Amino acid sequence: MLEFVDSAAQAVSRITDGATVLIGGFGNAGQPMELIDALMDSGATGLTVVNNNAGQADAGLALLIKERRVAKIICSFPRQSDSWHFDEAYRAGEIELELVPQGNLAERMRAAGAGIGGFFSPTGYGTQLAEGKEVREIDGRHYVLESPIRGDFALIKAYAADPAGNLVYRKTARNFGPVMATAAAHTIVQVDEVLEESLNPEHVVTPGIYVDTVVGIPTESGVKEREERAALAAGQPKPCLATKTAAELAAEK
Amino acid sequence: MLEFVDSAAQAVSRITDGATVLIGGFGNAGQPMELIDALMDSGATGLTVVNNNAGQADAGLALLIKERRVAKIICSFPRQSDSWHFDEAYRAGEIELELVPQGNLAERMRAAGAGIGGFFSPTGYGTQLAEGKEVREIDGRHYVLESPIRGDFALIKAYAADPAGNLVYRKTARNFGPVMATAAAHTIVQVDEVLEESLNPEHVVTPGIYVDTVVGIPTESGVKEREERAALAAGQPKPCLATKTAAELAAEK
Amino acid sequence: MSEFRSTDAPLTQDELAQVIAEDIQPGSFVNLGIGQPTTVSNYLSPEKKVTLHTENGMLGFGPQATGDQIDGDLINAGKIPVTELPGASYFHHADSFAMMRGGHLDVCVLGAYQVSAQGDLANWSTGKPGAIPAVGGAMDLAIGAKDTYVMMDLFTKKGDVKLLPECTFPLTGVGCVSRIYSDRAVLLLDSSGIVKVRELHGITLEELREAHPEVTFETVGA
Amino acid sequence: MSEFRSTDAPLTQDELAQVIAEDIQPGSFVNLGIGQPTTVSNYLSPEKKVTLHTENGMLGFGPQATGDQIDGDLINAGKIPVTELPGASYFHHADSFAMMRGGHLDVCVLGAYQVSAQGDLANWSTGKPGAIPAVGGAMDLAIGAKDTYVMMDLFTKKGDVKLLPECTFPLTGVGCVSRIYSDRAVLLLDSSGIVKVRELHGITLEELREAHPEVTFETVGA
Repeated sequence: MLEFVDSAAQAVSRITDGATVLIGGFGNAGQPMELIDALMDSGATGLTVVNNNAGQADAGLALLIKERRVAKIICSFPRQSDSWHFDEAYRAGEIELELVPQGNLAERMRAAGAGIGGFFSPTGYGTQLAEGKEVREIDGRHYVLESPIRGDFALIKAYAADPAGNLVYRKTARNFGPVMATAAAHTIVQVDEVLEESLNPEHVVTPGIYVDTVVGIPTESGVKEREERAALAAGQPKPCLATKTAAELAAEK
Repeated sequence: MLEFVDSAAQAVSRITDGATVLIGGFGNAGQPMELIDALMDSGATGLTVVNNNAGQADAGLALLIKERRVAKIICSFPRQSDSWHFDEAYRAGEIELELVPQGNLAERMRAAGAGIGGFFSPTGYGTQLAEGKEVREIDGRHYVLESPIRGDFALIKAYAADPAGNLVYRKTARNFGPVMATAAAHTIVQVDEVLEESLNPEHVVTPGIYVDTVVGIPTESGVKEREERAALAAGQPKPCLATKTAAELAAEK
Repeated sequence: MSEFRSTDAPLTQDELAQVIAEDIQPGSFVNLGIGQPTTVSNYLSPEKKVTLHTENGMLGFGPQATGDQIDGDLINAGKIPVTELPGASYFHHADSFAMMRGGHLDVCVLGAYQVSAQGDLANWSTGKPGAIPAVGGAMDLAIGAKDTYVMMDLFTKKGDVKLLPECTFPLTGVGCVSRIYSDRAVLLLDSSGIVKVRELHGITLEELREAHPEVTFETVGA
Repeated sequence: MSEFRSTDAPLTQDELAQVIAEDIQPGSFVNLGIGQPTTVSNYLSPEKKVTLHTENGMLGFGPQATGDQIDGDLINAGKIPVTELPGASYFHHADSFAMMRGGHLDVCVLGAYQVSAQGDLANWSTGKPGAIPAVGGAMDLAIGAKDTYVMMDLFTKKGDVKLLPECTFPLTGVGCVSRIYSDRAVLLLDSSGIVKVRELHGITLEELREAHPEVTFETVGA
């Protein structure tokens, strides 16, 4: 049943050793940093983590990996210029890696949330990442059978939650959040705004049925959102709106 | 490339004999009645139609069936109290019926739009509707392999389109529209409002990439929407908002 | 699970709806099938915060719309105009059935022609030759929720049993029904095929067994 | 398809971006890969109404954000802050990759380590032992769009060919590349394995053939 809690620590307190945890975000956008930090503090270990990356620099998921709390990671792009903690754990054979093309990663979680037992994807056919998987030609195209990825928990960041747990996101910070919310047995969400009023039902991105635990944590997203609203209220364009295309800018140079 | 046209007749003019046409709507909500009427007038025949039902009374899809313009229908619920034209055509062996559970119908179109070659669905396992289909046990649950349903055209009703062809819908009239838009080679949309301003990018339900032809046709939806906006502007609740639950109403009686 | 209980008279339809409503846990997400199951909502107290799902793409609908509330764009799966409750959300058909198929609904209440002792459900077709088939969302509903409850009369109007060792009508779903709520008995089913009797109303255990000689019954707690 | 043409000097990176931009049809939906392909957007005139897709969930993004435009919640697939253009839309990762996989994008422009004459692409791994693998959206992008264009130098810095009868690096996708846009040649590929030469820049057909003895070339229109 939906609960609103006061701290990130409370929000992640149910996560136990050995759990599979889906963690949202693409780059910093949509990363539930405060929930990841709380998971770090919670001491849970032997985790399987699903995330697009494998942590960056000395923060969040990278620290969980540094402390060898992640037994396995399922991701599409572990190697980055600042993924040194993952690199070290991987080279030492102290973390298992399942490398999944980004679209298959998203679709496999979507399948888990949607009760699909498996699906034929064209992505990866004929590549190393399809080795050992069932393949099939359907109507002249080649496909690989992919299986659902389920989470015991999802840790995601949305922008706002209403009293029914309905969520909206902000710009490209939406990314994996809505899919992970459907694929986890228990979805934990950090939001910038906990609303007292209901969201417009037409605008809800993640219905409350997929949400279990909500914690309000102010972040830079809220600062940007308030700037945007202030601009719009003053009759000005959104700060993030381009006034020119790349071609127009290039032509000016 | 996206086009805005002035009449339903122009909107459906590309549809040729033998085409597969996905038609939106559940009950009257979201039925593109004016587009269906125009398809009737266009004379196109030998059609395969995908719709939740098989027409009702003496209007829209029912008339297409009455005139034997539909060679095959793929739907979940053809038999209704007023589906007499379908009933007659079916009993005369003059229309082919592929009966598909409603969720599989939606998911098969979603698969077509999403480039999925097939998927294992638990729905229908062990029933007549799965006869002859591949079945598989995955993690202790039984599934049936289902294939994509693609359309040459989709005829759908949305509420509004912006200049980029982005669509929003209205309440439960959303139903099959967003899925059909992704599953058809050419998507034709009737909307109550053709907007001059862009929609809020966070609220777009069907991105313009899925939309080919838009025609503005005022319907009762627009009347209801304006009533709702007027009420909200006057500080009143939406007309459709319940003030009491069923239990509270029952208790009063 | 409560103790076995029995009363002398069969439950009325309203009493049956009330029994089901009482068994639905606070905070649940529930789909009530077309027809009799809809009446369960009359007994779901607002304090329970039960959210109703309709498969045509909505969570959080309210009672049937009347007067100015009626809006052709706001209907339930039975195509009846309904209202919106605070906290509602709209989504498309694929998302709506993904929600069901993915096991996110807690309870689905459906009518039935027949149910087998192992929980097979037959509720979409009587298999009559020449009948025009129509399934709608029945098969998706049957297998989607965490719990599928059947709400029905224990016997047909002709007095035939509807609980059978095997369904004779075409199946809607295999092993999907976990409870039968009927006018004369509340029965719990599982894959063992042994039917647990939780409540009897106007029928004795002996009479129940006599009417269903091929089905094995045990009272709850026995 | 235009006539064969040749010039004396290799194309600069900007000239190459311009050639690709000119080939993109008005109203197209396009995904430009990270790095060099991004520069194609500098030559897509607004009149063409080309919409850019980024796989992290957006259609209609504008140029890189600067100053007050920068918003950490608005980034492209290269994790660079970008801007929003009128008509933009946001969607989640599964919807975004469904859009690609379902063939809704007209063109995807990608870099490559190697391309085979049949259009196989290798751009995610050099297969070096001990290297940490990372694929991101490369495999989804390769097979998703109606047309996949590769933008690359025709030869490596060491002078090795990158167009081969078969790729020696691990594949990203099979038979997915329809055109190679390189500094020295614009080449059209199909499943026949015969490479059609549309443009040569600072290289003759004889020199091209000599450098790729195992590949069969024909000029466009020949």
